[in-house]
Amino acid sequence: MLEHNDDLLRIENLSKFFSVSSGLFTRPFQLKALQDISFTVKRGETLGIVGESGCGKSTLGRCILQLLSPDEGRVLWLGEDIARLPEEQMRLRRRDLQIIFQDPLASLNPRMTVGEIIADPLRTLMPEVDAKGRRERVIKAMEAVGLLPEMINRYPHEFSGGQAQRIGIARALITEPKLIVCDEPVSALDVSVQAQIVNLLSDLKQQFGLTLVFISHNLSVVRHVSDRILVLYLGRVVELASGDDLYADPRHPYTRALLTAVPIPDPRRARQRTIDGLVGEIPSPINPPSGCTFRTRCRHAVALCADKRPPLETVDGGRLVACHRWRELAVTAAQ
Amino acid sequence: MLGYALRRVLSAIPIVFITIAVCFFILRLAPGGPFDGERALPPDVLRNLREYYNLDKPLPLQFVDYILGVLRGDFGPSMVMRDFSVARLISIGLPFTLMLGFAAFAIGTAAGLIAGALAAFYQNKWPDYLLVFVVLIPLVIPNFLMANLAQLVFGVYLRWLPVGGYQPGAILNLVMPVLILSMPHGARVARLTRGSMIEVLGTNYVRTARSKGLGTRLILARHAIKPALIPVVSYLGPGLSYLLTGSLVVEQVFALPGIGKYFITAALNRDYGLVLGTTILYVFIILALNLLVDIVYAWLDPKVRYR
Amino acid sequence: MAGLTGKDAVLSAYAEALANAPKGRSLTQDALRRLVNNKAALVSIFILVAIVLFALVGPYLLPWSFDKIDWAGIRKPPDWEKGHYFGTDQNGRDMLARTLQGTQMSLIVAAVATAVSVVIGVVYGAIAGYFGGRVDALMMRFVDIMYALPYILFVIILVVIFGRSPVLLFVGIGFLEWLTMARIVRGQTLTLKQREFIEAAKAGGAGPFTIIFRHILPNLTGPVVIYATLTIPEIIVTESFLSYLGLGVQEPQTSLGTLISFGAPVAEALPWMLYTPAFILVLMLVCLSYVGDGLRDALDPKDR
Amino acid sequence: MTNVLVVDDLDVTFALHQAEVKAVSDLSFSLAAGETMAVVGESGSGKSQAFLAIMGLLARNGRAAGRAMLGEVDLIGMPGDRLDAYRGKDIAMIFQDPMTSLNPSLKVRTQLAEVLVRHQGFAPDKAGRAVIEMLERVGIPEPVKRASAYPHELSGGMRQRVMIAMALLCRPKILIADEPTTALDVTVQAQMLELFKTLTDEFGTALVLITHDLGVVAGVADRMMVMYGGRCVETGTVDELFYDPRHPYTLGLLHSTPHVAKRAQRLDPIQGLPPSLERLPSGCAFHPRCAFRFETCFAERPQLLPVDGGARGRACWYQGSLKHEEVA
Amino acid sequence: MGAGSYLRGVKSETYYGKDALQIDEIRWDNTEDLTAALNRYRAGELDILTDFPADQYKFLQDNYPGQAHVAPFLGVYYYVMNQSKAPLDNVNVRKALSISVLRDVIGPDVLGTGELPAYGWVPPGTSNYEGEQYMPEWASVPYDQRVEEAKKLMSDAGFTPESPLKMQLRYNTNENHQRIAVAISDMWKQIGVEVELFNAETAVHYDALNAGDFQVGRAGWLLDYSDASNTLDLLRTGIKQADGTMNWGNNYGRYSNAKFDELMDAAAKELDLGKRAGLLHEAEALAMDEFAVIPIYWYVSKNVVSPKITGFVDNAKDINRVRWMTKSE
Repeated sequence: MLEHNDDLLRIENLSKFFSVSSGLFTRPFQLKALQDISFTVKRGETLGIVGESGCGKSTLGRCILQLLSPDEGRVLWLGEDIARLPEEQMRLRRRDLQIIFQDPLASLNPRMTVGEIIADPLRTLMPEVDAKGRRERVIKAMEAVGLLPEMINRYPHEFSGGQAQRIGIARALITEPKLIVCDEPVSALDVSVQAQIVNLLSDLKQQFGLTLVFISHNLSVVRHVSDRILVLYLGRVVELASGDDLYADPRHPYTRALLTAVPIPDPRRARQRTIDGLVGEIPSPINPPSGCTFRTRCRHAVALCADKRPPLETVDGGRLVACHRWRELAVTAAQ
Repeated sequence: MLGYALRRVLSAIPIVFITIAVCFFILRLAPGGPFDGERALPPDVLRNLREYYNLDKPLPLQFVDYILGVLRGDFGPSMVMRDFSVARLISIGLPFTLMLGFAAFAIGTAAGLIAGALAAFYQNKWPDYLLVFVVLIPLVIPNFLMANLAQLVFGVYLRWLPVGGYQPGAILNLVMPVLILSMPHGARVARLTRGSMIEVLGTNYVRTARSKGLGTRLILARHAIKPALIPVVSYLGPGLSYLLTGSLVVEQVFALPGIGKYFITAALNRDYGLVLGTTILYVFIILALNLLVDIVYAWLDPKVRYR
Repeated sequence: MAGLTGKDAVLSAYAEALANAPKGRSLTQDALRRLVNNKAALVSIFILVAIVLFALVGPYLLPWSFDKIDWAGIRKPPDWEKGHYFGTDQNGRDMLARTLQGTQMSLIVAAVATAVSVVIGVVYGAIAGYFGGRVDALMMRFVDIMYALPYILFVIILVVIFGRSPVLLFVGIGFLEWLTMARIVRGQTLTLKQREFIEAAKAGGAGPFTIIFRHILPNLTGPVVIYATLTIPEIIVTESFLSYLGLGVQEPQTSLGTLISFGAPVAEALPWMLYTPAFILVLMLVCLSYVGDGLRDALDPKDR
Repeated sequence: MTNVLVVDDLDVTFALHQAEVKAVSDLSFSLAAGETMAVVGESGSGKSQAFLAIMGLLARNGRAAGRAMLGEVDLIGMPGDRLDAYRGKDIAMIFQDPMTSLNPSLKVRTQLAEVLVRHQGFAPDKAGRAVIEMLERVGIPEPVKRASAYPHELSGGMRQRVMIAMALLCRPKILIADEPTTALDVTVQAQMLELFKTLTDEFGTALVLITHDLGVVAGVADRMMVMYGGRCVETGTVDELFYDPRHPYTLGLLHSTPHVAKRAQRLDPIQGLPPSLERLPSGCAFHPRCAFRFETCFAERPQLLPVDGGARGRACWYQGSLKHEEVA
Repeated sequence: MGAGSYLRGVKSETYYGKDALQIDEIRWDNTEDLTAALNRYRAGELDILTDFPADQYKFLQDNYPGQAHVAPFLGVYYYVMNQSKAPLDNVNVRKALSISVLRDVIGPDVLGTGELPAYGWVPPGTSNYEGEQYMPEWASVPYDQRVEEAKKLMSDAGFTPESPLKMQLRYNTNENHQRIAVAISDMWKQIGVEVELFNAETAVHYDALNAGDFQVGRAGWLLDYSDASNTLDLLRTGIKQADGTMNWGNNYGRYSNAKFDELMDAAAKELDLGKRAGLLHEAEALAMDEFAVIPIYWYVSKNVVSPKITGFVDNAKDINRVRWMTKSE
């Protein structure tokens, strides 16, 4: 990690546990949502985070913004650790850190007008801006995301899914943040509207010099928008690489399986490829398998995988991979 | 399951204790005492009475004595009906009130379930509108008015049914009281059943059942009834306890020998012993019923697990 | 960075103009429009408004006031010349005047008691629901205990300790109705808390109480209104039960419950003492029930 | 190939407060035995409502018109109880959300056995063995243990397998799958699509796969139908529509779908908002968003006409070529 | 309190006059609700009712002539005034309050069962009380004149309809008490008295009266035995207790007049009934002239007797022995 200075965000050994109590008297047991997560986000970059349900990607997004405070590890924002920061101090930094949600309508308070929703973060984070100033900023934000300012007094239920998501984006822009976490921003939208929002996000990134963390279970969308992609499985990092490297030369068996499983809109290629399908179901996060948590579904699992957790190795040019046998498998894949 | 039931019983003890404490001290706050009557008692007689009923000691002491007494099963004497102990008074009337309450509960619940299911099934058609209106009547007419009118019409004018009083075996005397007591309960059960049945009929799994070509009757019986009962069952607990304690009006108008009236008149006459006795009984009934409801819950909704 | 801070005259003028941009149709207006389409609810609302107006304005139009004794007209059937349109009671007071006054009192008792139960219930439920964990468990345990107490006993003792003032009836009954409201609000708050717009507010730096009052409470109006319309009939019937026990409103004031509890025993001998108040009470409760059902369908998010 | 299902002029209308809304208009198509047809469309395109109408599962305020011939029997308008003889036996349906499509208070075995008892005349106790066999066939590990479990004890993928088992118990001629894998993870979805292919081939069942994901269509379907605003705008084989789309909407969809294999610089989305069924645009419903529109498109609605005289169909006035950019 | 809701009495074999008894079994049915009791009577389930709702008297007379028995009964219904506090310690105020009550209306109209107005303290028909019954002269003055005099008395004491005497009238929960309280408070309004009615249960009501925590309260006294001293003793001055408190017994109004006490002591010691009656009369007149209490009406016994029963004789003590009765089928 050479260029230290333009690291906007650095996550070091972050872990997050949830205690699930099953009854009034029984001892609650620990659900390990995230374990020992480390990665950096560079200024102006779009980092994709992909993984299946239960892999902890949404939890990770909330830990970045301190909506959930991590149990272990550090979250360095501009070099300063904001993990477990008391809320009043965190509030000063929230201007630079915003979030966009998956369900457009559920992320907007149905009882507030569009203008009030977009201006809401200003009330608490930038009190110095007066009411007139707030409305001017709202109008500029609405124009930026392609909404008609005339709709400022409308209510969320009067908008389609795509438009409602634009309101959410405008709200995230209003305090001119440096980094926006997008948690499944397009998953709830129709294909045509999805494309519009994807394009909008990349335009805004240029226009406002943003850095994005793009979380999704849809590998095709993540592949399209991201510079680098982080792959999570059951709360652990399994691989991190640039989009092209990840697709051309997937090193972790899970990444490979993911890539073959993603449906591609091209009948001929779809018919040729063989599915490197996985075996069995995703294990329950309550008691994950010992050693490498992917071993129960991995074709190449050996005894070593069961008794020792694979270290997260940093390899050529900043790629990360966590698998004992990735080098062997890379060789056999090449033949 | 047993472990859970035991835990529930243990957690009930503090509730009963707090209830008794709250009642005990609140009663003392109320002005007037059990010995204030038309004839002012001479002071020395009054002093003896207070001593006899242990009222002269400081309150906390009285409370401790009372609790110890209750643990021994001695609920103390009734301070107004002096030649009866609370336990005896309750034991005389309780069987009758329980019979009245359970009969009304059974009829009301059965009628309510049927009416509710029918109204849901014929939603927004004439049977639904008719049932919704009919079910409304017992909820809008105060029960003492219903009792008086019923007594006048069926008892005095038409003479179909005896007007009041009761001796063992006189079933006919119970017809009117049980019906009048059961109607409000039945109405509430009907409204609850209609609402939850409509919701269940709109669920995905009922749509799946229809897509499997199962006939309407089979869908209702096997797929709809059990889930629809869940919200209804949670009302049946408090519903039954209200019936067991709310039979004052019916007992008074039809001159029936139950303990319904004790819940109210004891408080009016400041019969401290009887009030506490009935309150403890009431709390036990509610707690027992709530436990019963939870157990039935588990049978209805397998997701509810008891470790 | 061509951000949002660039200030210019055109923008501020435009902002000014947009202050009164076309208003959207809020959820409430949406619900009201649907409520109006529900014929039964609409008719019921008219009847209720008529009753309230009649109860408020009526007394001034009637020749007799509710507490004026007509010594010559004790227990008289309806008689138009003397102005006793619906007859007189055992004290020679005009039944119509007393029914109107009774309606006023019953409405006041119901309204205030419902308000008390709504305020306590909503705040209590919202706090328990929002903070969750130990706070929630403790608060809900207290509610369970209150449910187990014989609630009629409390009202009697309250009435007895403080005398039969109507104010006490409101607070007494209202105080005991908030339990169910608290449970409903707690349940709603738990679901609302998971909604993403709450997390968005947190990301916007909002503190717990801002979130409760700006984001959670406004979204509770649906269930709260529905339950309130259910509470009103309950309270009116409870008040009539208390009057039956002689714990009702203090003379010469009266309430529908008191009038009916006097009229019921003499239903045959002096029928006019019963049918006037009974008709108004039943009509009011039926209408309230239909309005309640109408509101539930109108505010039900499913069929939006 | 004999057709197992022929649908002519299917209309589905819903009575809302004042207005009547047409969710499906003049839909005609036929389904050959053993064929897999994909029905593609965005939300509000009417793709689900059409097949719910055929199954007689419309909501209370919905009404269907037209014909849907299952062999010689017309399913549209048939009363529920007569329809029950065919539903679950000759034509079956599975739905999107596995979490809520199974009855939470009944064991898995009960919900499967009742189909056999109803249609195959099995004695209630004997149906157990056939159920276990079917569960194994759809790839559920420890079928005996799972059969006596309750739905909430199974994972999403497992529950969808139970739904497939339930639908295929009576070896129906037609299986309608409404977004069966949308709620599943990518890896589980891949396994599920595999299962669909092998089972429908093995049982010779005609599969109708309703989805909005073109990737899924490419992998599974033989023929496909694109729906927009309640109407069918283009039909044909999968290869024809993917490599030589003849309707601007189909083209737009293809350009809007990101492709994991190659990273296009920018997606080329369809502009504007999806249509609202209450206020459908005049003429061709797609004209507000169409790059190739001209006056006729505003005025008249294009009919679904054959393309180059073949089995393909399209409903568009524009005759020119759409290929200004090759879809590799 | 048997398993049913009644008590059963059976003819005992050892009773000397058992042959003369026409009725061999009695069932006492305990019904609190008077209306319910009347309904059961009308349905033929009960033969005799020892009370009936006053409102139904006219209805019974029209539809069941002769079956409702209303007869004078040794008891007085009165209002007591707390003389230990101003302004009720002023005899003129008490006089104004008493004379402004139109007693002739209470029995026949307000109650409906025609109770006779009471001006004295010893009910008519009380034994060993020969001599002319106490009747104050203002009783015969026309009512509107009495109202004028009462108004004058009240204005002398400083109370006018504009700045009225604000006073609380306590009564225990009962339909009849309420109706009378409403009627009298309306009568007192004319003479500048604003009454706040305060209804409370029996226990609370009498607790307040004993404690003197009231201004005007409703009370009633049924004679234990037929002798004038039984009511007059109520007005004796209280006895000082060891701990310094005064035990006023049932003298809620705290009326205290040494001359009255002397007369009562003298009467208690007097053996000659005639002379004793004279002393008691003198005491009654003394107390009544000082308006110790406001007597309102003499109680009546209310019974309903089925025509099938013979031998039911109304009497002042309302005691009706079943042994003198016969029941024809």
